[in-house]
Amino acid sequence: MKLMTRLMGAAVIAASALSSAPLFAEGGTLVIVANQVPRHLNGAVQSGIATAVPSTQIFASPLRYDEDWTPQPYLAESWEMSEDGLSLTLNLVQNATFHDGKPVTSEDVAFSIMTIKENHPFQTMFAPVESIDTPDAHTAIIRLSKPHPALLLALSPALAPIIPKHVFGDGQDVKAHPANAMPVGSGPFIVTEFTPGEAIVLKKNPDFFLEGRPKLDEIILRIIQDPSAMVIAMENGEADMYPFLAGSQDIRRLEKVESLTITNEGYAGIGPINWLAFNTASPKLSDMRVRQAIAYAVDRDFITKALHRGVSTQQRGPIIESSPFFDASVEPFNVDLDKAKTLMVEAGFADGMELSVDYIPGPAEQQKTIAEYLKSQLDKIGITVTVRAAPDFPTWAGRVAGHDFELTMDNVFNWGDPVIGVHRTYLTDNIRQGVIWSNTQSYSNARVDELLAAAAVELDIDKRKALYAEFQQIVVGEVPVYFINATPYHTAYTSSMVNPPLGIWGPMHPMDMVELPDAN
Amino acid sequence: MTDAVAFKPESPAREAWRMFRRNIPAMIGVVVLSIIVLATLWGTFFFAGNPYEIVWAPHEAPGVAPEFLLGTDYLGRDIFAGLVTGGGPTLAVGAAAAAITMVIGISLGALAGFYGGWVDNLLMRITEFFQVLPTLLFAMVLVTLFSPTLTTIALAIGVVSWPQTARLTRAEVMKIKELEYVTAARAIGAKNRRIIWQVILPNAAPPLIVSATLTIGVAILFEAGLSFLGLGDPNTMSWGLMIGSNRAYILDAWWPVTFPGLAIFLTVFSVSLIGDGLNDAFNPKLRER
Amino acid sequence: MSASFLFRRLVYGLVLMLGVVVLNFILIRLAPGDPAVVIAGEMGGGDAALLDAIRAQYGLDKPLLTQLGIYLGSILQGDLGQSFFFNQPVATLIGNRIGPTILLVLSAQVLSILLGVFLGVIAARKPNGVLSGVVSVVATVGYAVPVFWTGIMLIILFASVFPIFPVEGMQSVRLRDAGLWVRSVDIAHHLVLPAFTLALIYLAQYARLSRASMLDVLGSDYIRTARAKGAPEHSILFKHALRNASLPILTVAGLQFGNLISGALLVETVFNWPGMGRLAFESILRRDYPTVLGVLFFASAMVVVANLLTDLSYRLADPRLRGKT
Amino acid sequence: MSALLEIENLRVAFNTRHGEVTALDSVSLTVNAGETLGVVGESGCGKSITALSVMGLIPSPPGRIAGGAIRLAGEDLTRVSEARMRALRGAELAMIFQEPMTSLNPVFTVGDQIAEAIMLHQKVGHAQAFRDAVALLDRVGIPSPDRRARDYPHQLSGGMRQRVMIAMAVSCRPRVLIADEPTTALDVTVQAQIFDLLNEIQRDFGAAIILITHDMGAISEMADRVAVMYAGRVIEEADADDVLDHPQHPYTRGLISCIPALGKGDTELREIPGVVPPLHRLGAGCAFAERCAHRNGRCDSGKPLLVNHGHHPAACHAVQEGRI
Repeated sequence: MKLMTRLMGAAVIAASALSSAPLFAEGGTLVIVANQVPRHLNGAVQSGIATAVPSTQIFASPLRYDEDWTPQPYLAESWEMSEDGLSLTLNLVQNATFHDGKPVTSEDVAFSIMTIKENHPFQTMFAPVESIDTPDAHTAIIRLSKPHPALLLALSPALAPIIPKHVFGDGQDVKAHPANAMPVGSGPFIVTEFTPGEAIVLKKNPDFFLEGRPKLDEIILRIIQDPSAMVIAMENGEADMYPFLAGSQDIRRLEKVESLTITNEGYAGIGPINWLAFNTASPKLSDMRVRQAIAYAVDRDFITKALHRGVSTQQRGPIIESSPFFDASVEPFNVDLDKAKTLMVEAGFADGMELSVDYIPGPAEQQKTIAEYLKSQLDKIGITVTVRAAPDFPTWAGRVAGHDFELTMDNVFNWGDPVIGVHRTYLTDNIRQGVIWSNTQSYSNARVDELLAAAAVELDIDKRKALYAEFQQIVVGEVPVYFINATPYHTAYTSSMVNPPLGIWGPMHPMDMVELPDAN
Repeated sequence: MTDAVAFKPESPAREAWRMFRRNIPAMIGVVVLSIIVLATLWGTFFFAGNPYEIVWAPHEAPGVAPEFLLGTDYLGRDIFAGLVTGGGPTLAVGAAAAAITMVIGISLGALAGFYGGWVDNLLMRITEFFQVLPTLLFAMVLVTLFSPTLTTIALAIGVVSWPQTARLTRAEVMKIKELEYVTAARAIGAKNRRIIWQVILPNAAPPLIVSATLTIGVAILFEAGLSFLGLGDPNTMSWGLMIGSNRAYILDAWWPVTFPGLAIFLTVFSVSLIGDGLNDAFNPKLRER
Repeated sequence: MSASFLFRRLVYGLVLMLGVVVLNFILIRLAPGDPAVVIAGEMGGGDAALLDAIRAQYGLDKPLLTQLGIYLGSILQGDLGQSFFFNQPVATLIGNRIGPTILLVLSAQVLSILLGVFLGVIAARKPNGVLSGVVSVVATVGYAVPVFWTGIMLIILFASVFPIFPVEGMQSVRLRDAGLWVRSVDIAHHLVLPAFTLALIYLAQYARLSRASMLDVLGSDYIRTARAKGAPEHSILFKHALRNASLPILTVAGLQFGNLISGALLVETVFNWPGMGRLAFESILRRDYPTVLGVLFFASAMVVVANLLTDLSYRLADPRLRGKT
Repeated sequence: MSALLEIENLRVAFNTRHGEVTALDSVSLTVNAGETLGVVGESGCGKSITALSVMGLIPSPPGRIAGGAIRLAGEDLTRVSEARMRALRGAELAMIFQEPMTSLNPVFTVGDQIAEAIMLHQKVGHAQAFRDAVALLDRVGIPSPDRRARDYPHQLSGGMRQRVMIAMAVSCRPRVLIADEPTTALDVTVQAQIFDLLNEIQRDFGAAIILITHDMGAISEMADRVAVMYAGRVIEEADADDVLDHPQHPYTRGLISCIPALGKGDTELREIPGVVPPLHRLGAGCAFAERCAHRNGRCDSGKPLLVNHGHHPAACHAVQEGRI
């Protein structure tokens, strides 16, 4: 027992010694906690927020965006779109170098964009790009086969990292290139350590081409998979920033911490929508009225206010409500159980039916919780719901991509321009068995196909809006998907932080202006 | 008790039962387990509430409303309803997994111990193989392979836990087969199968019964661990599942995790008290210590 | 305990480990869920051409037996393959994680044996005393508590009520550039709760076992001899008796090692400990077969080595076994 | 001068599930330096309990010394502290046990076990103690003692182990050496060698030996005086020759009649019908009465005292009444 006492004593002493231990970096170390595991750090061949956050620190891109969807110079100090909308000239900065000292040239830009076109899962981003001319080392001209209004947004840091040709152009498959783990870029930070599934350490790039930046000495990205542990790390001051925070309990809890600021700004670009998808090929669900009945039965208000404790906002259509393209006049499907029952009777299911619902395994609140709620709620209109669990993401993805489902919860991102993240869900020619986040609903409407094709090449913003408005009316009304809410991504950060990353791409944006004054 | 009674021969089972009855911890175990089983039976067959139903606001603390004695979970579902209806599957998986463990373990152990030679060699190699296999990881592979249902979970647990039973059975059988009554059975020309099942195994029963009891406890813990990792059957309420799905909220609400954990603990605790009691009862010599 | 004995045991162990890998290789490939879909999903979607490219890249388009053959061939050359998910050598991934797991498992093992045996020995001194009863109860309790639940309860307790021990991770990020000493203390500080949680179950078992074993030994003739020599009580307990009583404890310690690794998986998950168990768990969910198989290989290697060490220490502890094979 | 070891009216009681039973009742024995006292009787008679009482090794609980005194050179061992007792054990009082197979610790070398005994009582280092141990092994007649000292008990034969036990017991030149059935587990030729060794040791060290045995043959060979015990009491005591030549108590007679030819010592007392009664069933009368051919009413009503009514003291009504 004496030994135990002594051990405890020693531990307490050690604990107090640690809490008063001096901190090291002078310009400050920014500790970010994240719960998604990046496969590697090359955003040119890998989409997703897990890779984008470190990738945008390591790589620079032609353009960058702040809060208001207006492009800003980055590697391109200026740019010019031709009148016909078929070529974009990028004038690159003179002094940009990669972390290995080699200059960033138009060759690298051309190589990167062609690599992305070939390898990135978002095929629509650069699909119209035919070629890239490099008249001199600091000029790149992107030639298009048809007008492409999404192009400027596609040149964002999160989507178009400029990767060094002298590293990745060695003939190996870039998707599996060994350099993807610790890549060389031209961004504000250099990756010095990558422990898969654990941590990424980024050190200040002293030769960054933007004068006086970055302000921070170091960014450490810690991967913690347990949300409670992430919250504790924020509460203890062991971390300075927690982006992509979506759990309502965690948001409410961190709001109570004096030294932290919680905001939902910074996620307009991603446009994450949480929805219930219908397999319209299923005989039970092919009748639009059944889908509408379900839409009338589900109480979006209850989900956002009670289940999500008011942290999430309602989402009525396929385009995120914070986007300029959103049409607010779509049918909201306010809860109406009588109407729902009537629709069921009209569709020939007066005796009710049995359905299964899948959900993405992982944090429950946006997915499993709603699936469980559906089991409870749809019972009221005679639908017996079985919640079909998948033990893991692959099982779920396999079922949904294989069209082996009836209802499923899903979470899909807009990725800035509808061409990149919205079209894929509704185009008839994107019904592709085996591909997740394609048109897995098997939804087909000729008018929708037409509208989307036109919107993809329409350079006039108002005309484009009108095309998308009609699209939204149709899709919401026919309910291949019942839109529930915008995933309530929040960022929690130390209040003393200067210039927290709250632009349209949030933390998937270079943090070269972020400062931690009292820091550390 | 007088000596006259003491000298009267008593059947071993009777003697064991007498010892067991006087073992206070074991009787506590019996009482607690009976209460749990009764509550579970009541919950499974007579309880009117639906554990999936959202009955109230999420995360209401225990005792705030008298009708929701143990509070509500993250969806606003009644924890008490979850406990009484989740007990059935938990106990069923535990018992089924223990049964599978015992069937595989006893069969292989008895064969190895009785026949010896190459049979023994082969079976013991297989046993060693399964002992080297990291149990929980392997069970996880099996459960993800066959998708998580109560049946697959019970099977997976059974498949990874039998080696110890096999070793125990083998040791007992090897001991007993040298005894005179086995030789006698052989002498009258009994068949091997008959000797194993009707002569040897009944005599090896006491340690096997103890081992079976303890296996139930281990299996319940195992199921809880799998459910906690998210590999439980989500359409079947179980205690492990309750802990696993409420784990993300422990900082805000302790009760949705604490009560199912206590239920698991009390069940395994009482089962192992009973196991210990049986062990003592079957080995009166140990009791003297 | 000749070299040939060791060699034979090691070869046999290797055969067992390969068996584990083959069995799991086959099982895991039968599982639904295509790793190519996962990788494509992780990449953000992608079309059928991308899926085919991924399958070709990882050799998933070949027949199962061919894949197995290729895999076994490379294992025998010491190559555990590339992780589908991270696209890095599995050996590197495991190399990052095996240290923390060994640290956790060994600390828990040492803690549970030391504390458990100590309690067991004390309890054995007075088999009918209060302490003995307490040890028995604690032993049963420790055995019956689900390990992850203990962990969660400790997190609730130490996250808010007594914030003296960190409840997640292995080290403080802000101390990662500090000196060796500070970092060691930091790691030890983080180790307290996970190691204790994991040790608790086994502590109980060792206490129980050593109590029984000590009672057995304390009644033996040679203990009486030692007393007749005038040996003091502590020498009787810890020298004469424990050395003999440790034989069954060693056996169990060896057998428990495999279970300890399973327990470590749960504890690593609860405390966000950056170990191999969590890597395995996450890799199963990601269908990252090479990593899962690599971890299974290493985990069974740890069991094989632990069994071998048990055997050797058994021989060391019991002179009667020396010279036998 | 009083005797070296003097046991006076010793009463030892045990708690059992039948209540407290008296294992030793009014036992008085003395032994002088250089003398060998034989204590005989069947198993369960209290011989070993007597020995353990002297060593202070009565397992407690359940046992306790309920009365009387054990004086070693005047110091009452029933009243000394445990620390003092420990200092005496091994140094002044030593004991050789019945089972050489199990009485040595299997996990230490025999040299170490002897050396430990030396180090416990003498201020010497391990190296010196080990050298002493080797010398002792040589002294007790173990060939190549250097090598044997590094052996473990399981590598030695039974006889050698008993020699090791003797070496260990005499390592600190004890004044009193208790040998509890030292030869029972050994075969006949070895028995004789062990007895010879004990005699030699006694000559060399001048120790008082208490030899506990059920074997009258051993008594005739070794003992100067004999105490016969039955059911926790001394029932006859005298010089060895007296007892052997003129046994008084019927029990002693029975024992002696069991000696066949000298040396075939494994003979049990099959000529005495019945068994020693369990201690909790002792009545008011003579404990031997049930098995005695000379039993009468008095034997059932009162315990006979150990008094001299003929040749030497014996506790028997029949002897005292002159019926035999």
